[in-house]
Amino acid sequence: MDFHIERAKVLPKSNLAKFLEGLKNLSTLIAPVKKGDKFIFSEIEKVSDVAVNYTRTILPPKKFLVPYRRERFSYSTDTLQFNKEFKVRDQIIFGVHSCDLHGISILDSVYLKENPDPRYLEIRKRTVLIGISCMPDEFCFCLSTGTAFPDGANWDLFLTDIGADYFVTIGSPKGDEIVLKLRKLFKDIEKKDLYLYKESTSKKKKAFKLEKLPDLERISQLIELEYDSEVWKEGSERCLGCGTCTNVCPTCFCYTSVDVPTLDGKKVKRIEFTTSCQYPYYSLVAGGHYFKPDRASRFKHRYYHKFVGYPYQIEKLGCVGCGRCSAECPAGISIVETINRLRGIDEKELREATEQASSR
Amino acid sequence: MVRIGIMGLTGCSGCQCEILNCQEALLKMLKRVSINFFPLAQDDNSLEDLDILFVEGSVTTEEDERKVKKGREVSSLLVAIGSCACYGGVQSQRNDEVSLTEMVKAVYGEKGVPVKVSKPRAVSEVVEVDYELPGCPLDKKQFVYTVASLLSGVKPFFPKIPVCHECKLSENECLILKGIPCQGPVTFSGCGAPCTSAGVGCQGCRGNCDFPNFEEMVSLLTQRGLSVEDAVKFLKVFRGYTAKEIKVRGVVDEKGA
Amino acid sequence: MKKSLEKLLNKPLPVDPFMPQRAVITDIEELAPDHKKFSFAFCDESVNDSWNHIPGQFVMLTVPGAGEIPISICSSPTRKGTVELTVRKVGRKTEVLHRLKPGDYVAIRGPYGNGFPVGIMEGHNVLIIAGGLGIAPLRSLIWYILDRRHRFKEVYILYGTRSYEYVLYKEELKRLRERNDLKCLYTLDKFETEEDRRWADRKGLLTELIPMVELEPSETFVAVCGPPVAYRFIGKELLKHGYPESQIFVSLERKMECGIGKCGHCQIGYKFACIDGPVFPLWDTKNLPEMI
Amino acid sequence: MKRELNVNHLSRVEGHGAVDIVIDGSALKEIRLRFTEGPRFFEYITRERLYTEIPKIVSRICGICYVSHRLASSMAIEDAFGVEVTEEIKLLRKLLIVGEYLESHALHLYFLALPDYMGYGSAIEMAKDYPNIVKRGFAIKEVGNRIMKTIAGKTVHGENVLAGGFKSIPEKEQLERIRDDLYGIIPELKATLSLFDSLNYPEANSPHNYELSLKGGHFGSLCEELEISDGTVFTKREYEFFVEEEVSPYSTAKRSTIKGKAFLIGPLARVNRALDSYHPSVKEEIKKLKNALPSSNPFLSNLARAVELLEAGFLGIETVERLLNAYPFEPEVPLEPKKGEGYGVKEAPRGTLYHRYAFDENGRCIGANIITPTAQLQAVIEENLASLVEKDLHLPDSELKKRAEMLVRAYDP
Ligand SMILES: Cc1cc2nc3c(=O)[nH]c(=O)nc-3n(C[C@H](O)[C@H](O)[C@H](O)COP(=O)(O)OP(=O)(O)OC[C@H]3O[C@@H](n4cnc5c(N)ncnc54)[C@H](O)[C@@H]3O)c2cc1C
Ligand code: SF4
Ligand code: SF4
Ligand code: SF4
Repeated sequence: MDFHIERAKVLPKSNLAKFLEGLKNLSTLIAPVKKGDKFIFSEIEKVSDVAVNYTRTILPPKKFLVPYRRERFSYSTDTLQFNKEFKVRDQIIFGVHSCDLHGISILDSVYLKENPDPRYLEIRKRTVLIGISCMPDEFCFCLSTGTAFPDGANWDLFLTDIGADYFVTIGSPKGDEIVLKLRKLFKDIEKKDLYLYKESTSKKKKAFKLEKLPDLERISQLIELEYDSEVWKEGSERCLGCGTCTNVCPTCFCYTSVDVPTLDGKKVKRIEFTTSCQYPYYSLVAGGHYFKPDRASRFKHRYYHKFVGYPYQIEKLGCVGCGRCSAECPAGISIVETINRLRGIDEKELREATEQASSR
Repeated sequence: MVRIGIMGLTGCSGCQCEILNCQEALLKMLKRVSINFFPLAQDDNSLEDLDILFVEGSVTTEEDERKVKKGREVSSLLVAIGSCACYGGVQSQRNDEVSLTEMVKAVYGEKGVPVKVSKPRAVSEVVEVDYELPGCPLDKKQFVYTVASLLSGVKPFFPKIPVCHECKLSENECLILKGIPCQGPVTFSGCGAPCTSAGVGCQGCRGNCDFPNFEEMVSLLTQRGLSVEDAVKFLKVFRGYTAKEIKVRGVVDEKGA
Repeated sequence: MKKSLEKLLNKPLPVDPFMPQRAVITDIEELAPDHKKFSFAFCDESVNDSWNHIPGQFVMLTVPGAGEIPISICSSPTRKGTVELTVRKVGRKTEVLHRLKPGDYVAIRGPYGNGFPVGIMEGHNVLIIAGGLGIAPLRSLIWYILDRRHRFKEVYILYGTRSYEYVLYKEELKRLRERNDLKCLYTLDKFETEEDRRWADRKGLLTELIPMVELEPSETFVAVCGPPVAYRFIGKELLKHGYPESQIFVSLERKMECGIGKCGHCQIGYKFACIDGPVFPLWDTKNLPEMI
Repeated sequence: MKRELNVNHLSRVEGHGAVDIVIDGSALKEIRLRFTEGPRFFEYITRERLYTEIPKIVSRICGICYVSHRLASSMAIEDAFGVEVTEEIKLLRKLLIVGEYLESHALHLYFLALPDYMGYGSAIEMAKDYPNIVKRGFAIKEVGNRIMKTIAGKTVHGENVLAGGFKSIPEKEQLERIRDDLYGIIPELKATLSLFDSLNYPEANSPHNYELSLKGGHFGSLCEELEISDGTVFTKREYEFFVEEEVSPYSTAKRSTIKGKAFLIGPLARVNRALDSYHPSVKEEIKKLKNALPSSNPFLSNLARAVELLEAGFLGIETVERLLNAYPFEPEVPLEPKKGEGYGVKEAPRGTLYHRYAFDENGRCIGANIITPTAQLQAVIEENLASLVEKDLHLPDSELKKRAEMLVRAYDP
């Protein structure tokens, strides 16, 4: 293999299809495609299906790292011999936005730091993440959560749109290898490319409507102090408890496991399925006691976990500002609105606070 | 051999058909169970000494009542299958609106029906029910899982979470947001959200999930073009005797507005 | 790539924390209606030998065919050779467990959770307050203390249940009462049978026993375990009598699927009962408003 | 000597039926077919409901032929609001009907009827000795189910069958899969036909007063005219004029007659009429049969079902091909509720059914009338039973009862 060291390359947009084709030849390719009026991450058969300019997918790429329904293992009923049957494949997830990359970072912390989960680790090891830059819509608030841009690389490649080309930053040896394999498609960076790359940052920042962004400074303390706020009750009156907000969230990880016997009674499978803190049974223990007895307590819990729990556990906010929970909520409840109401801050103050945040 | 029975009361037989649709699973099942009572599919039927009895349909006639009581007596476990057996079915949606005599008169005229009838009732209103597998019809996977669990001596586990769960995880565009009436948020999941996946709103055939928020549901439906009255009727279709839980937020205001 | 991530990803696959160890039931004792004590031995001898836990920790027990349940260890780490669990029949999985016989297989993983801070309790008085099945994890603590009696100052055990019929570990508790190196105060909700009267020191709630304790609160560590509703009242009463909130430890029950901080069900406010608990200082109740 | 024969619970028929036969000496005195199924008042529970709820509610009349009730009610609603669906929607409906017939006919033939002729109490017993035959039944049913699931959303009571069409159409790949499935089962369908031709059907020659079907008698027809065997052709609006319904004193199903007489509907009535319209390959197969069609032997209803099954296979293939050519297409036409009345007729697997609704200006239902196949079959089955019993009076009770059961089953009421 050639010795190859490079920090970044340029991929002309006209080469994108070939690039994708190349990725597809390397391993299973997963990328956003259009479904109805929305987008979803899906395994790609035809690279022409790939939608590069999407705002957000219904479900985050999380589903390819932590499948929504998965088998932990199976065991035989007579001798209780345990047997792991799950298979891991190589996969490339293309077109991940910055917020989702941050979401994956959070999952990494949850699954790999304390009591690491070997299944997640194995999947994660064999996954290549290729990010892509994006422009915000009215639901995005990643600028507030500090996740608008990919940080110190938990990705392998990141494509930034600089007009006619993509500016491709290389984040890992795996990413480097891909570039090397497909190097005919790339150009070397020139000064103007670097300039455009830098410019893209401020371009994205400017696309946010600052007055709409929530102020997340000291949000942990705020939420703790506002434990008895009316805002929770008001929100919960509209909340359907349908779990959509957690199911679409790139950082939520709760699951329930059930043992499912086969019809012949010889084998039992332990199935884990994604669940939500918004479901009453989630906190139900023996004796019929609900630890989160009413909708208000469940509604509040999500905010509590995102903004107090995650910082306590993994030292990061549990929200990456992707806006999915607000965009998908059937009742139209918006996380930003709830936070703003909790903060009770007036518009002007809010703007100043976020302007400061963005100029940092 | 575990002895099972499948009984039909007043209903459309759709659930029993779904059981027959289990095909492969059914053949596997037959290695461990003997079907002692299944009039829809076999000749020799004995309603005696059963381990599990599955009951489809609502209790509507005197005969239904007698049959299901006998069934309860002879079976250790009784599982209500389908929304008729669990809640009363579509036929009970107007139980609170009109009297029985009125219904009989409207459909059969002065002569009336030749059998003794009551308002359609859920099986649990007549005898004790161990498990309920709602749905119109019941879900095949749930049926197989229930049988497999019971054969292993374990109770099946069905958290009463809303259809939105399965709908969202199938990555459907939310129909409510698209303006199509959907009962997903207040309906007990387990069906795999086939209706919303086909673009039809959930019709609520599986009954209530835990602590449904009907106030908000009704208000969402009214924002999507239904009158409060129609919204409540829409919600009532499959909810049978549980329909009385449907609450409407500030009815007066909404009508006034 | 980030250093932290690089470190995480380059680790070899760890031992699967979800994979339980096969164990066999060696003994079953019927303690009270619907309450049984199970003794287990691991099939793998080396696990038996290396098994160690802190009182207050729990295990995840796989009931074949039914699923996994978190159960507190009620045996003391000072007595090796077997793991004991006391289980009340309440639902799907416990029902199946109660049908098992000696010789049947189960699977166990753990121990999990933090347990009582036995290290810092040493050199102090210990007040143990148990309500109902809450005696199970505390039994582990009791024997831990009694087997190292000299390291602790005065020891009190307060225990309350419904009626004599529901008293767990009857013989053991009777013998404890006869010892003179600790004080036992027992109460019952009901005073109906002769046995009830003979057993209990008084009729009524556990909280009513607290004033009878003759200990210097600031020198005392308190360990509490009981039904969820009891904590609030016990906590209030203890604070009223001057026990410092940082020295009161409560063991909490939550729904749990994994025991290792992955499933989320056991969250109490911002903490996880499984990895940050199940034993919490009462101080936390201020931060975790929904804790009790 | 008075003989009284009662079959209290007819097994292997859908719903709850009973037969009472009273014989006095050598004469048949009374024959009664009782449906004891609890009434569900569909004509009443649809009242005050929005038109959007109607297909869903009446779908629950029958779990086997739900497609027919849904389509008939949908067409009635379209009729009331004066809209016409597109050709593609009609084609998709046809494909759905193919699915319905594959499922329903295979269920009836293999699981309800065949055990009689093979000497078993149920298909489950039969499976032990003839696993391949039962598996063939399963395979055909499975294809039918898959078609219904793909188009309607569920195998039973699929909610995607609505007035105005569908909310969504299957993906192209799914349609291609259906086409391949259909090609795959053609041999099975042919085998079914020859199997059902080889059975020993009891002789029963009871020429029916009238036979009724949609015009042309083809089961997949979506036409709006009906045809009586005496040559009368009428439109769906005149249905209640020709088919008269009265409440039966002993059955919860109503009893219908044409011109005061019992009439035949269902597979035999249809096939007798439609032989010429079938796919050439089907016609080819029919020529080879040892039993002659058209026929007036009600037991041959089973053979007629097998004929329709094969036709369903070919019709299905043709329909998918046409759908694939038209792909993609609009799933529905918009509906605008208005005051008025609408009618819908459809050939359900067991016979013609009829729906009529009246709506107020908001599209709420203010009146309904539904005539089910069961109601229309009541009289003709009784008549056939009578002639069967008269002919076979000499038979012992048990045998006579069995014959009677087989006959009722052949109708699948
Ligand atoms: C740290 C800890 C220690 C425990 N120690 C003991 C003990 O020593 N002895 C004992 O008898 N019980 C103990 N429990 C409680 C025990 O785990 C539950 O009683 C048991 O899981 C119920 O299971 P089930 O399937 O029989 O009940 P289910 O049929 O599942 O349900 C009965 C009730 O139990 C609740 N439940 C279900 N799963 C759990 C779960 N995993 N955790 C808690 N509640 C659940 C249900 O929501 C329901 O309300 C402990 C729980 C925790 C968290
Ligand atoms: S909480 Fe909402 S906005 Fe935040 S990461 Fe989750 S889904 Fe996105
Ligand atoms: S379409 Fe219906 S079931 Fe699906 S998320 Fe929206 S409201 Fe829930
Ligand atoms: S989505 Fe709704 S209507 Fe459809 S099957 Fe499920 S519960 Fe029934």
